[in-house]
Amino acid sequence: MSISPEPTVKRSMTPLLSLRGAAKAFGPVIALADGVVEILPGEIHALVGENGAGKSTLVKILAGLYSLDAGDFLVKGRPVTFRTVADSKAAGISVIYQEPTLFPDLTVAENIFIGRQPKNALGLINRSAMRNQARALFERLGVRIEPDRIAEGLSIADQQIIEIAKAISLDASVLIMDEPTAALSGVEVERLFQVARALKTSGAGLLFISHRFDEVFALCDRITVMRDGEYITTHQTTEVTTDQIVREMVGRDIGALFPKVIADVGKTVLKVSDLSRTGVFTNISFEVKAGEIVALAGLVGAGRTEVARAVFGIDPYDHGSVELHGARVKPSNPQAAIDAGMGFVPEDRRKQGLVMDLSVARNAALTLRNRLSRFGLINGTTERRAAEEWTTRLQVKTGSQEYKVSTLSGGNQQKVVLAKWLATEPSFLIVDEPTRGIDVGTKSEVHRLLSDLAGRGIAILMISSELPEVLGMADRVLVMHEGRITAQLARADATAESVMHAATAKLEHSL
Amino acid sequence: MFNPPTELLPTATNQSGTRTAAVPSVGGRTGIARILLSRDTVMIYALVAFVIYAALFIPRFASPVSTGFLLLDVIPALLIALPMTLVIITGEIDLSVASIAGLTSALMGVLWGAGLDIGPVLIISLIAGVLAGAFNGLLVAVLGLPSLAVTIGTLALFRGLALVVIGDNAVANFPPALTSFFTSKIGGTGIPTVMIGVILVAIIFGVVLHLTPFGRGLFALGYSKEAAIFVGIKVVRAKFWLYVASGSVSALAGIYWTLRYSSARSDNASGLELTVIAAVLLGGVSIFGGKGAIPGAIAGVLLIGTINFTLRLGRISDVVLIIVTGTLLIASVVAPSIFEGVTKWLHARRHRRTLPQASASGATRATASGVQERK
Amino acid sequence: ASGGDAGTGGGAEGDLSITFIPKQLNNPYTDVVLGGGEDGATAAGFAATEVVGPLEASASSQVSFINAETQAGTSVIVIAANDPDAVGPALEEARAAGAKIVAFDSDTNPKYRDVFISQVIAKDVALIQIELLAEQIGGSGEIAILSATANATNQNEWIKFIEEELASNPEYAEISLVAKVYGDDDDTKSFQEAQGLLQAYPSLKGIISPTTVGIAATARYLSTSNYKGTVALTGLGLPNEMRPFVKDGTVTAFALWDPAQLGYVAAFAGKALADGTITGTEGDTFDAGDLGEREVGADGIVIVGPPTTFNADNIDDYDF
Amino acid sequence: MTLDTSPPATSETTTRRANGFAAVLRLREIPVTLALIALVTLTYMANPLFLSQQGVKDLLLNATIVIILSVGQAMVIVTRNVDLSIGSILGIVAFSTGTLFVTFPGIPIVLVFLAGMALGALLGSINGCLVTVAKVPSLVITLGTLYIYRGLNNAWAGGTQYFAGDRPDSFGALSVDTIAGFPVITLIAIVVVIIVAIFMASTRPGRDLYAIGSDPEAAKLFGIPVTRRVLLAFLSNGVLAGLAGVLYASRFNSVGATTGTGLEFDIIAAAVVGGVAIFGGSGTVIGAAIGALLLTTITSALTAIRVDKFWQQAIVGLLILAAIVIDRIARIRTAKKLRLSEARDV
Ligand SMILES: Nc1ncnc2c1ncn2[C@@H]1O[C@H](COP(=O)(O)OP(=O)(O)OP(=O)(O)O)[C@@H](O)[C@H]1O
Ligand SMILES: Nc1ncnc2c1ncn2[C@@H]1O[C@H](COP(=O)(O)OP(=O)(O)OP(=O)(O)O)[C@@H](O)[C@H]1O
Ligand SMILES: [Mg+2]
Ligand SMILES: [Mg+2]
Repeated sequence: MSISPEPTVKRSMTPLLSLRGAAKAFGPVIALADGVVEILPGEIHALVGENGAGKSTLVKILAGLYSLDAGDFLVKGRPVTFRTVADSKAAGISVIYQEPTLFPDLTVAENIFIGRQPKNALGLINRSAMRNQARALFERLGVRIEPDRIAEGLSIADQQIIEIAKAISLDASVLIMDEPTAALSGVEVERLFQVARALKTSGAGLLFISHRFDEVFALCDRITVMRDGEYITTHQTTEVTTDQIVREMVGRDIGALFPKVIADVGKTVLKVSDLSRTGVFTNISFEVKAGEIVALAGLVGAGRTEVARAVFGIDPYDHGSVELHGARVKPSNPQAAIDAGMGFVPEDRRKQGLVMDLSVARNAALTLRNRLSRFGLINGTTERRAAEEWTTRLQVKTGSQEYKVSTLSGGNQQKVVLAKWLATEPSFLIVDEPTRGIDVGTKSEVHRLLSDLAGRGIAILMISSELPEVLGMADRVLVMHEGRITAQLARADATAESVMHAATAKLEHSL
Repeated sequence: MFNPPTELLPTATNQSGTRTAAVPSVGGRTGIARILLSRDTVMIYALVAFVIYAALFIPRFASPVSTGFLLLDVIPALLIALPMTLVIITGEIDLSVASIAGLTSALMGVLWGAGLDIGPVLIISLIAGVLAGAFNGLLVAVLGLPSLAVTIGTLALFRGLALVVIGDNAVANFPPALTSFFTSKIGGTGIPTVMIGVILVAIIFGVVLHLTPFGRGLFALGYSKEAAIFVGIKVVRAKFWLYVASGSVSALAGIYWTLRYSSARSDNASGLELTVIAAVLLGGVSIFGGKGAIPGAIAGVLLIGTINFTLRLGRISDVVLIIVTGTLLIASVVAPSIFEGVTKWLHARRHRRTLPQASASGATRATASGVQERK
Repeated sequence: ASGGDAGTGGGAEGDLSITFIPKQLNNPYTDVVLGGGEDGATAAGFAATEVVGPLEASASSQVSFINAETQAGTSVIVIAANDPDAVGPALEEARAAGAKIVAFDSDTNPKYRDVFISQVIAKDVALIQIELLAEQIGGSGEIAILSATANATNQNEWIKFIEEELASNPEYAEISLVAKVYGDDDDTKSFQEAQGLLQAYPSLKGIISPTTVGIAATARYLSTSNYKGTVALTGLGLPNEMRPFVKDGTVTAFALWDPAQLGYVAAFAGKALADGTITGTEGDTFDAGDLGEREVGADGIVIVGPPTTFNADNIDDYDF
Repeated sequence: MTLDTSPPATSETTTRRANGFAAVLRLREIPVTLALIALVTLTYMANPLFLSQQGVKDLLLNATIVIILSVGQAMVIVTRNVDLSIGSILGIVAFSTGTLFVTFPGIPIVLVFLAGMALGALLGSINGCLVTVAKVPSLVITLGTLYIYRGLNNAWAGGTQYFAGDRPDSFGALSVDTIAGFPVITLIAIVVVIIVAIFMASTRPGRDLYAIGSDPEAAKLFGIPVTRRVLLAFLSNGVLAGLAGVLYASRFNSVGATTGTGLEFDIIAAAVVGGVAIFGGSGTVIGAAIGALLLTTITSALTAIRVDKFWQQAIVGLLILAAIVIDRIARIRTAKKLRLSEARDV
């Protein structure tokens, strides 16, 4: 399906897609009460809103995954009702979901073309044609990924790129991207933007969802704001400021982001010496002191998470040592790390941070299960009480402690993860991408919380791909590149430029 | 009264509690209602209802003799169901249990036939079960191989070893004092004496699963292995010991089998694995892991056992039994999902009507029950 | 082997009930036996006749059926034991509750039953099979046995007699028994065991299969393979099942008793026990309806009749 | 699409090098094939009769029915499901085949085949419907139908058995006559394997099955008609089990209430040995067929070299475990190579 190549006067055109008064409820939870969005040919339209505002739900309605409870849905001026994803595809809508949807056992090429593989004369799949088309796509995106490789083990960034390749190969007139940049680094984001702009020029309409305002403003023509499942307003990007958007999103003024408070730095809490794991990271040494927030920066794939996992004992390491308060921490043993006073808020809260099917209380008390037991037995009431203390303190929004965490929005889920670690009263806390996919309101809450924790003397190692966050929150910045620490910068020396330099290792010898 | 954790089901509470109207569970119910309506509690109701029905309408059922025969028949399945529940809750499965029982039985026969004292015979046989379980544990937990495939392999292997050990012989001359102990009853109650041991094992497994940090970990593990690792649950170790427990209890079942029937043969207990798994699943344990309870699993075993026994009393062919077992099993998993579908649909319809006034996303509109909401 | 005191149990007059527990339900041979048993039970005057049993012939599977009969107060239990000992404790309980126990087809340990109704004299069965085979292979060469389950009481007894006869009878000096395999009375398994035998023992001249499932499966394999006509086969089979193989020359002759008579006599023996006419001691005699009078022999064994040899000439005269 | 900007120049940071190790992952059937060749060669050296004309024919005949069943099972396993009820389906179809011949003497054999496959399709799609519509795990559902179908078969057949003599000779001849050394029913199986293999490897619905098994959630998001495809897999498996049932009736002496009991784990084992991942997404039907051939051959081989029959089952168990372990080792090694090559690459 191809779009008329000559974009005419936009305003007079029928929207490619228009949704009004969209509503969707999941049992008692109303995810979307009054969703409105309109995408014109040749525009990039941003959709912003807090966590749980209903953005992903709206996307899934456009994708045909959810059916509308109420509302009008027009595609190119004609009312439609999508029953399946196939209906939406047939209407020219292509979606990149918030969670990557690759098939790990299939090859990269097949992942792109599944369900519409090129056929040969016999009606059978033509593998070489498929491979070539995949190569061509990657070429257009400026990346080199082997089409015959299976998708298992691809980095999140590569996965995201394949999602993008998949979406643009559909020749769709509408491309919807739900937080496509959350896992991408600067260079990759820039490349994605080039593709997006090219598509726009060719007359397609794009819907772009992101919590990063710099991206929204850099890329999009119009911005639609949502709050609490309802449409608030739509702006021309040129006629609005970030502050205004943020106010509309949260419905109130929020304090400054990165409310960094410089705390008194105490004794060394964590000391990592010469840690190596073949093929993953090499000679990692650093310290984190009480009251200090040390950021671990770098491009995606630099090996930051891997280092953190090894420190915490999830993965083994080949040599080196990890000491907490001067005592060696047993390798490959998370329980020992927890007992020694470590906590770890992982980057993937759905898979690693939470047991999605368990209740809020059970999740929050999971780290405490040994401590709460008396004579080896656990009492459910004590468990709930302990859980409640921290979920209340962090103001987790939930109807009941007994609700499954899967019913909470992303930001609230992250708070539950934080609650369960804070409950252990750690002296050292690793936070890996603590605000990934979290809206501004919650984000500043999380930042304040981290600052507050550091103020109480907790040593914090923060991994983040967001430069402003790194610069705003860290007392010290460690930069990694290809499994090595390439720079160690004091707060005063850490600038966007110095960090990016070290991250891309343009400075060959920065240590 | 204390407020028990959700998975824990003090039977007394369930039976005395009044049954409230069925309520859809999107957010989740709280407190007593949750326990009274959970999947495994329903199983207990079903069991009680069926026993009452049988006692009233099946001639000869209501007697201590029934209790005795029935329990003697279900003990092997009952025993094995206990570790099986834990194994399935962690998202794994053990198909080799019956083969381990068979291997134990064969070993007992050979050792006893070779003239060993009964004490050492029992100990060595039990150790064999422990080792067999450890072997499964090594493959599944330590090497991380898929348990369904592995235990299909060990199902063949252990049964094969039983054949290797005892061949086509059958050993029957176990000490009469011992064999008659295994069929003896406690006074006039009709309850087999060995039930004391079985109940003890059941209590151990129940407490471990529902009241200890280890048990908490098993549920988390069943839902999400990675999340479990992050909170310090020793996944490998936990699974390994579960398989050891499974092997040991299967060995106990094998010993029981041998002495109850006073016959040690290589084919003892064959096919029992499917019966146990069917009963455990019927008892509300989710095959995907993360969900289930010991009381439910026990109710599942007893329900199938009781139906079986009543059918035999009525001289109704086993054909009916297998059809009933299959149907129950399917109904027990299909019914909730149909029920859920219907309630979801009702909800959706209601919301469509009330939507214009709706706001506040993520907020829950009805606190506990859709039934109240209807007013 | 004492049948207990002549205490006649309960309910000797009037409402006598009898229950047959075969090794396994839904087996054609068993059906013929049970058919005879039901006829016999009616003729002998039982008020109620039942057939219950497991769908799979495993050692312990019969126990719960015996238990249920005990509880039902059945007067006579007729059982073909899958395992001579596994059913013991359950049978003792049944006896304690007043039931009479008749074993048929496959014996239990003698202490657990009152009488055993045997097809034929075990030795006769063994001898006729080896005799038939010796004749077919010309008195010399390698032979093998394909039996039912490895624990089957009756088969094992026959095999024992066959082995003794081969060792002691100079006529069979040139015949050597090279293998015993077990098809577990399972068609597929027996079929594959037959295949395996011929491959593992290329110079095999003949096979004895003392079980109806085994002989039929072996015959089917032979008739469809190159070995047809070169490897002899005999044993115990059902005429209806073996008819095509006798007609096509795969099998020259095989033997069996009339299975229906087995059930028939068992029913009458049960009646006599329940009435207190006999106690199961040696020398007791009882009336067996159309089959006349039978006598209890040593160890409480009652013999039904001599085996019949079936061949192309007479096979069409039988229908079972 | 009319995308007219030229792509940005390739940058060092995102260059991903091609790697050839991926191919190894897709050749999971290599170890089984080697094992099979080794087994046959060794046994042949010990007992030449093993590969005599009759010996080969026996081997093929033994494997035929298991091959068809494992191919069907592989289709289901690939979708991250399992069907435990195939033994019961085979039993019912085999018995109904006997019934057809007795009730309608002179019925065309083709019609019997079609009827058997149709019955299998019906039973298979009942499994499929329960699994997909009610959205419940297939292990539970098919454990249930394993019992139900077996019960129905028992209720229907009772003590009745149909013997070779009840069926026309030409039907029995299918498993006796050979064409170029291959028994006719084996040829049927080979054709089936080829058709299913092409379907699975080279058609869109076939590839969809892999996608579904690889990540069911993603398949749904992507718009693959998951319900229809899974249903198709169960239905095809039913058809194949039905075909196997008809062939069973042709090959074996008697069919009755217990025909096909206890087959399920052997069949799953054959597929697993053949490299079909038990949690779906990968493996081929050719692999499953070779796995079936290997498992049936090993029994014959052990008999042919006169290994004590009591050891046979234990050896089969070990073989299954070996297959799983080898598969895992191959996977780990490939993953390690991937990791190292990427680490150098990033
Ligand atoms: N399947 C579901 N069942 C129940 N509630 C749901 C479901 N999906 C979404 N919700 C709820 O609906 C609301 C809107 O969720 P949605 O995912 O659309 O938010 P979002 O704007 O995409 O947030 P984020 O920025 O965190 O991705 C949330 O409160 C969420 O908890
Ligand atoms: N052994 C491996 N095999 C395949 N992929 C790997 C391997 N190790 C790491 N990766 C991939 O590389 C990516 C980056 O690794 P890592 O998580 O250490 O980087 P990071 O610097 O923490 O980046 P981020 O956390 O921003 O994703 C991971 O997401 C993972 O998908
Ligand atoms: Mg979202
Ligand atoms: Mg990371």
